[in-house]
Amino acid sequence: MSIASAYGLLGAVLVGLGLYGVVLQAEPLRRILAFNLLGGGIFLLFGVMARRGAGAGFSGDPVPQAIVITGIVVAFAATALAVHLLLRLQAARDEPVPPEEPRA
Amino acid sequence: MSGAWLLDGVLLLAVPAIALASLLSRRVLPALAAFVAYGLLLALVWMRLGAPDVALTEAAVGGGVTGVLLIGAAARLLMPAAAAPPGWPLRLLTALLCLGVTAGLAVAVLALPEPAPTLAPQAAEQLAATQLGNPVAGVLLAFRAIDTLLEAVVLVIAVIGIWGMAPDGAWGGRPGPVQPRLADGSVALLAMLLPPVGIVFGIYLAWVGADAPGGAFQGGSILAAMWILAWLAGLVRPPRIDSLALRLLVVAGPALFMLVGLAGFVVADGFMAYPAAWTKPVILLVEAALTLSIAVALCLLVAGWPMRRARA
Amino acid sequence: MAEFLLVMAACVLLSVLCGLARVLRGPKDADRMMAVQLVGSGSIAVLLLLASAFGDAAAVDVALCLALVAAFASVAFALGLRQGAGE
Amino acid sequence: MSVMLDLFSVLAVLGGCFFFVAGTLGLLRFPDTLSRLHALTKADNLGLGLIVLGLLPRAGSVLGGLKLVLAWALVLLAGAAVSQVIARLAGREGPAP
Repeated sequence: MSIASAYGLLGAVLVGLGLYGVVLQAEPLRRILAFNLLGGGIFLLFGVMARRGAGAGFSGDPVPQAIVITGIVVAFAATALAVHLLLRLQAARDEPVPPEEPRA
Repeated sequence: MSGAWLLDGVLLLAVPAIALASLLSRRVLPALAAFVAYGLLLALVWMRLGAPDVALTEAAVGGGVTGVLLIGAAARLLMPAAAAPPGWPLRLLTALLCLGVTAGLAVAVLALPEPAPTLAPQAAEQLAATQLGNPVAGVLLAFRAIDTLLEAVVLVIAVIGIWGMAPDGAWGGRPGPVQPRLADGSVALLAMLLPPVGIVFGIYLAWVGADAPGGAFQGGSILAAMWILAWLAGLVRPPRIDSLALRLLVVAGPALFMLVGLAGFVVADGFMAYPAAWTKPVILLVEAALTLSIAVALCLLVAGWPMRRARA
Repeated sequence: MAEFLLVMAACVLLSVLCGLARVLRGPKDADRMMAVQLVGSGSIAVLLLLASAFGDAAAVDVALCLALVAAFASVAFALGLRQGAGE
Repeated sequence: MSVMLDLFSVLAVLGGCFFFVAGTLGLLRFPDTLSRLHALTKADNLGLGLIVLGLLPRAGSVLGGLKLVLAWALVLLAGAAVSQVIARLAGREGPAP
């Protein structure tokens, strides 16, 4: 088995672990965390494809590597949105009465 | 190379173990500690896969900035009293499902075609035309520039989405909670000493990105981390979100990228095509603007929505 | 020589990872922070050893990046603990 | 000359590795938080420091060597600041068990 395949299996395991957390974790923040663990596994699978495509003097196929870089940043944007929604929900629960409208 | 195999073996066992630790820990803080360590180890894995560009991104964004975002949220969220964990039939069923997914992926990984399909030769062939030395930068800013553009736009949209959560009266105010200025000597000192080094390093990464591992995302996220550090220590305040300069900074990168792309219709072969003689300067200009916009957007994504009523 | 450096890298990584048991056992949050701190400096050591073994200059940049990020995360952790775990 | 330098590298890296292992053992075996902190700082400062020292002759260029030293300096700086915080936290969380 090549190194790339071994890391591919690692990616598969991480996806399974992350999925378990996303489905079963009770707290939303823990779920977001598990979603990020899952994402790490999926990115790793891309990395394996890139590694297997090494050639032409490059240590890996640059196309999947570039896709993973954008993927990591987009995953962060989604995580940030989810986390702030969670915080906003809590703030909304804390003040059930909507704040008064500012007089124009 | 038995030494390399030894290292790989340790990594292959350690990463799932730490993911498991993060999932199973009872409290959220240990889970987050494990998550940050997971990000650091994944950076090592990416190095072993021959992808230093991704390793830099994973370390800075995946481990660092995401970890800090989650830690900040955990500190502010009141965790509800632990609900009863789901019963064992449900847990067993989920475990089987996840095992099935893992098994399916594992089979797919082992059955990948040989020789592997690759775009590396094409990238190598065309790289000379971009005058860049780093193939990943070539893909990000030339061959698949449209992906990078859309990705930069996603960041802008996420910022707008988070700002949109502002309560009615707070629109236009400063985003995020007020960070008390640290009285604590050592951390405040670190927050003052680290950013100068980090800013130089972030700009260095963005600058060498054309020819060596690095680039706009990596440099931008290090710059963002340094601002967030100063913010957490109470040394700087975010600007009001109705500040025109801030808004221009957020959109500068994607806007310039789009303009360059549209200019391609006139001076080159089509959308996102660069004129041959100007390829590298144009790419560097776009990359500089993107670095700045990405850094500002990441800071705003961590800071959050304006909470306090804005003073007119 | 490269082989020796790689074996040393594996040793450092293995030892640091054993330290991670502290993340689970605690008992205090301070202990957990220490374990993460140790993983940070251990990973940096591994990257520097890899860089030297393979003559790969990029690994040194990644190590510097990790050094900054680990410091950043530790500070955030400390401040988060002060705010959150206090009550 | 090159043999001497290689020998120096081997010894320093071995020493660094030893301090990492010792630091981990301390982190796992020492009875209370503050003495564990003591063990950790040895691994951070001495372990990484010796490894950097050992790799310096192999750095190739002055800039490469400076980067190695910078990585160590960053870890030292962060370690010093964070250790203070950890110690204070440990104190606040109550006396050692």
